[in-house]
Amino acid sequence: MELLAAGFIEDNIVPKFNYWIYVILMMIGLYAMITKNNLIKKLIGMAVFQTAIILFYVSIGVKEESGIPILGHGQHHEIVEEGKPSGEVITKDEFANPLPHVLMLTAIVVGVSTLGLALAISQRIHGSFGTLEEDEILDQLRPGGHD
Amino acid sequence: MIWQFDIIILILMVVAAIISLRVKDLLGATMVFGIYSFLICLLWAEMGAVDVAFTEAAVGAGVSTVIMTATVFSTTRRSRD
Amino acid sequence: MKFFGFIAVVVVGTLLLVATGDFPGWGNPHSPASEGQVSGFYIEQTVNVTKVPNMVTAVLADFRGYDTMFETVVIFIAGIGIIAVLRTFGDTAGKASDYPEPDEGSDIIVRSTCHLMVPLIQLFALYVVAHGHHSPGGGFQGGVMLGASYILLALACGLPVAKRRMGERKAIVLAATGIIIYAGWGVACLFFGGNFLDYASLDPVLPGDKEMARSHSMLVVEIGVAFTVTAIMFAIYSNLATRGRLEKGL
Amino acid sequence: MTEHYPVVILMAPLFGALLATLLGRGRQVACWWTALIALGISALFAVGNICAVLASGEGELRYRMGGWHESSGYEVGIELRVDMLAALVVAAVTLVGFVNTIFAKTRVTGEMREKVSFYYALNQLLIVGLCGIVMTNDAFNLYVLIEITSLTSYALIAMGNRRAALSSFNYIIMGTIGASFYLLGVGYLYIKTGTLNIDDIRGVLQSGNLWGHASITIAFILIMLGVWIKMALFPLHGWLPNAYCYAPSAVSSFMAPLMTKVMVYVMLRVMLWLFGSEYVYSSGHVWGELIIWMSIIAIVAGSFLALARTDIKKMLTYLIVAEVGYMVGGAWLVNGAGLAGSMYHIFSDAAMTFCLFLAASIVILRTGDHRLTAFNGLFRRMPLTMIGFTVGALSMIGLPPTCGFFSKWYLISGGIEAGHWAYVAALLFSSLVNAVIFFRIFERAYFGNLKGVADEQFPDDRDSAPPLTLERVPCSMLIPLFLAVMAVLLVGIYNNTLVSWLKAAMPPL
Repeated sequence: MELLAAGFIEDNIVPKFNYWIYVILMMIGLYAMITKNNLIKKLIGMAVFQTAIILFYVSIGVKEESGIPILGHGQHHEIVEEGKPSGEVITKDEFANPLPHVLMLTAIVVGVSTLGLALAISQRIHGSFGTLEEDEILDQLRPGGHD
Repeated sequence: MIWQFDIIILILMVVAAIISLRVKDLLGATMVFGIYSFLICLLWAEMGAVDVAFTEAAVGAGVSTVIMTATVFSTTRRSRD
Repeated sequence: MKFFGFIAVVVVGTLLLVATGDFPGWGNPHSPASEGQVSGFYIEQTVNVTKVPNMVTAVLADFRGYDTMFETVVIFIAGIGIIAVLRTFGDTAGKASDYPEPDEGSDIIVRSTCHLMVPLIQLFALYVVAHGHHSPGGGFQGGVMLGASYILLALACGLPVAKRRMGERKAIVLAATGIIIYAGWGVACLFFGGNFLDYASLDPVLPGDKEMARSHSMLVVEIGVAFTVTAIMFAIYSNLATRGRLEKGL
Repeated sequence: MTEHYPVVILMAPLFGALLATLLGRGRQVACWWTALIALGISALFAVGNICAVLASGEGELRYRMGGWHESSGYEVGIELRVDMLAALVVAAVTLVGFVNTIFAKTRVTGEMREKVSFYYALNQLLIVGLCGIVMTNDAFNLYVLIEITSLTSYALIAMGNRRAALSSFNYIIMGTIGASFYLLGVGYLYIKTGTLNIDDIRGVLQSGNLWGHASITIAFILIMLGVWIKMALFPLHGWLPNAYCYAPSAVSSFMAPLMTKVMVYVMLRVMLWLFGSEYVYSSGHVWGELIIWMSIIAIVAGSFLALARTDIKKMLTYLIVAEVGYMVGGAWLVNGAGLAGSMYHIFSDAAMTFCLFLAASIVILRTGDHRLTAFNGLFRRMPLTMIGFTVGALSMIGLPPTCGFFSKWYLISGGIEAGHWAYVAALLFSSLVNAVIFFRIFERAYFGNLKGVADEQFPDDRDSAPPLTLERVPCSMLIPLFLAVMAVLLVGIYNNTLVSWLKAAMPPL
């Protein structure tokens, strides 16, 4: 049994701990979004939820023993001036995968836009209900709140 | 990529996320959320995603925290959970 | 609700953890995503076909430029959405010049330090926008920093001071101009016989060959992105900090 | 020139929106003209696009953004793909947008006041997002465009009263969960296949025989969950009724017909093109039967909830929830008739929901009452509007020659072919409930002042809704209603042509 557990940890958790942490963070965010009563807390949960997904994507792009996806000045000029076929100079194991980074730049932007809009709406809610607690708002609507 | 750093930052991130969701004062929660964003930014720089780290530093830790603070100031700091 | 949330979290979490067992190990250079043709093409060919050493910038502004255009539109939507939701055009909103230089709130040290810092921040932001081809950064990051410099000014010296440099009308015009630059550059490619956002077709009017045309065009669209982001970041802050009245700020 | 039509369809409303923002407040009429012209151009080119697809040999158009060609078999850039289904949905979106802009002219001045230019800008950006969703062939680009439509709809809904703001906040929470699940599912596909192009992903799944992998199954479940939240399938529908009911009427009359339908289109696209019908419909999965039962529950529950409402708009929104059940069920019947019925119902439901929402908005505006009591004696007072409402209602019930009859016909024949009698029974039951709902209204409208459930007093919670009532209904509202009635009838009469086009676009089952 102990051996089995150790084997499980070695096979599944050690090489993939990033993926495990992203699931944990995502579930923290999801739980907060569903159960928190305060609107701002819900939004913090939403931000945690979104960054967990970004963490997942960035983890896809990581390669062991590779650098950031920007060519140094030397590499750049070598190729351009001598016109060598690129395969000899750059191999794809040297650099991290740039595509997930690009996707996540977009996702971060979408995240901050959603957050800004949600904050504006929660300010409006506070302006007309005088509170940010969901149950207090629903209490105020109760007399006419047929659903 | 240095996996020791990676683990430390990831654990700190989980801790920061939980704290920012449990603090009763909304201003405090916002500040801890700023810390969370900085930790993420550090993590991405460490994972080789420099552009993403740069964006996160500017957006997540900078603008997001500022606009959240602005909202907390112009509404209320009170929170029951 | 707590119980329901807990159940949902447990179910989804279990699903995700099961899926994790199926992934290639973290950082494995031979996983399909890293080994794949698409990522290989970006890493090996980017500098040959666009002459931009920062692959992220090249993929962002050229290969997936269509995505980035909509990313800019998302920012724009957030900005005008916040104005549409929150802004109150009442009689309380006066002109920016009606306000005296506010001296309450922050003291002289903070204010003069900020006045000193703002130009330096803006200079660095412009460097980030312009140097995105060779180093981390680009239109979006630079734009956020430019916007942040105005936010800093508003925080330290009060919103009216910042508003004199970036009024509401100006911000909206600047934001729209940014997208017009981006999308207009894409439409211009149509007139030179290429597809939408096919920068290579612009090489008759740009210096250098087809590859340099791509590189130059990327700079143009990054500037467009920076315009929009700068204006919208400040607009978001100024509306959220004053509940849409744009009076005094925090 | 023909190959650039998709770009023109997208760019006209985008520039229209920017121009409307630049015109600013105070120039409402100019903003309206901008929106009308931009959407008119877009609609014109969308119709041209249908002809272009028909003329092309393969039945589909592909457009490579940035002119990037594939490298060793994989797309490196973003590709648009317009087949017959996509071309028709785009045409529906732009035409509804165009007609709704005519309708909005009188309405928004009262509802939005100084923010009219923002309304027109956001509305046009919403149309850009919807058209982009329909045409794109890139899984991540689809996410960005889904977020564009979501953000615009959050803002548009929140422009209503305080209850609208609260519903919009709930919509943000639910919508973000949905979109994030979709994004996560795409990430799972990317980690296993290394590409983002929808056709390439399907190719890699096929050639690498990755279908048995747990992560692919879970990616499918996540994407489906995300899309279902966005389209308000029954247990996940919580955000929809309040959001559409309290939104400004010019907003809800555009979003109610289109948002859920476009998401149904996304579901079909994910099922048939991203994963492929062999995988989705393979008998090894338990989900086929399960999802049909979910759709049956959605149909029955949506109908019951609609029956219990006394608020006109809220009743209509629950009918939308029931209609979503129709389409989801039809898509999972695993036969041509069911799938064609599901696709055809996208158009017929868009037409009849549009018709009903326009008529209901006019009635609410004219009488100042948002409950069913508003209909008392309306056949005499507003005959034209009531004719429009009647046509929409008959289509909901499913009487020929309206489009509602034909879509039910295809769905029921699909259900019979699949031998799924419970689904057939649910469709018939829903027709029955719709008949009860609408004949109750007709009775009220014909015989006048009836005392009924709806006459009970309950406090009005539309705090800031403008008490604006019109003396007479202007032409700018009746013409759109007339066009919507024409759409209901035309989609019904030309059902054969439409279904044959749709069947041509369908991948082999």
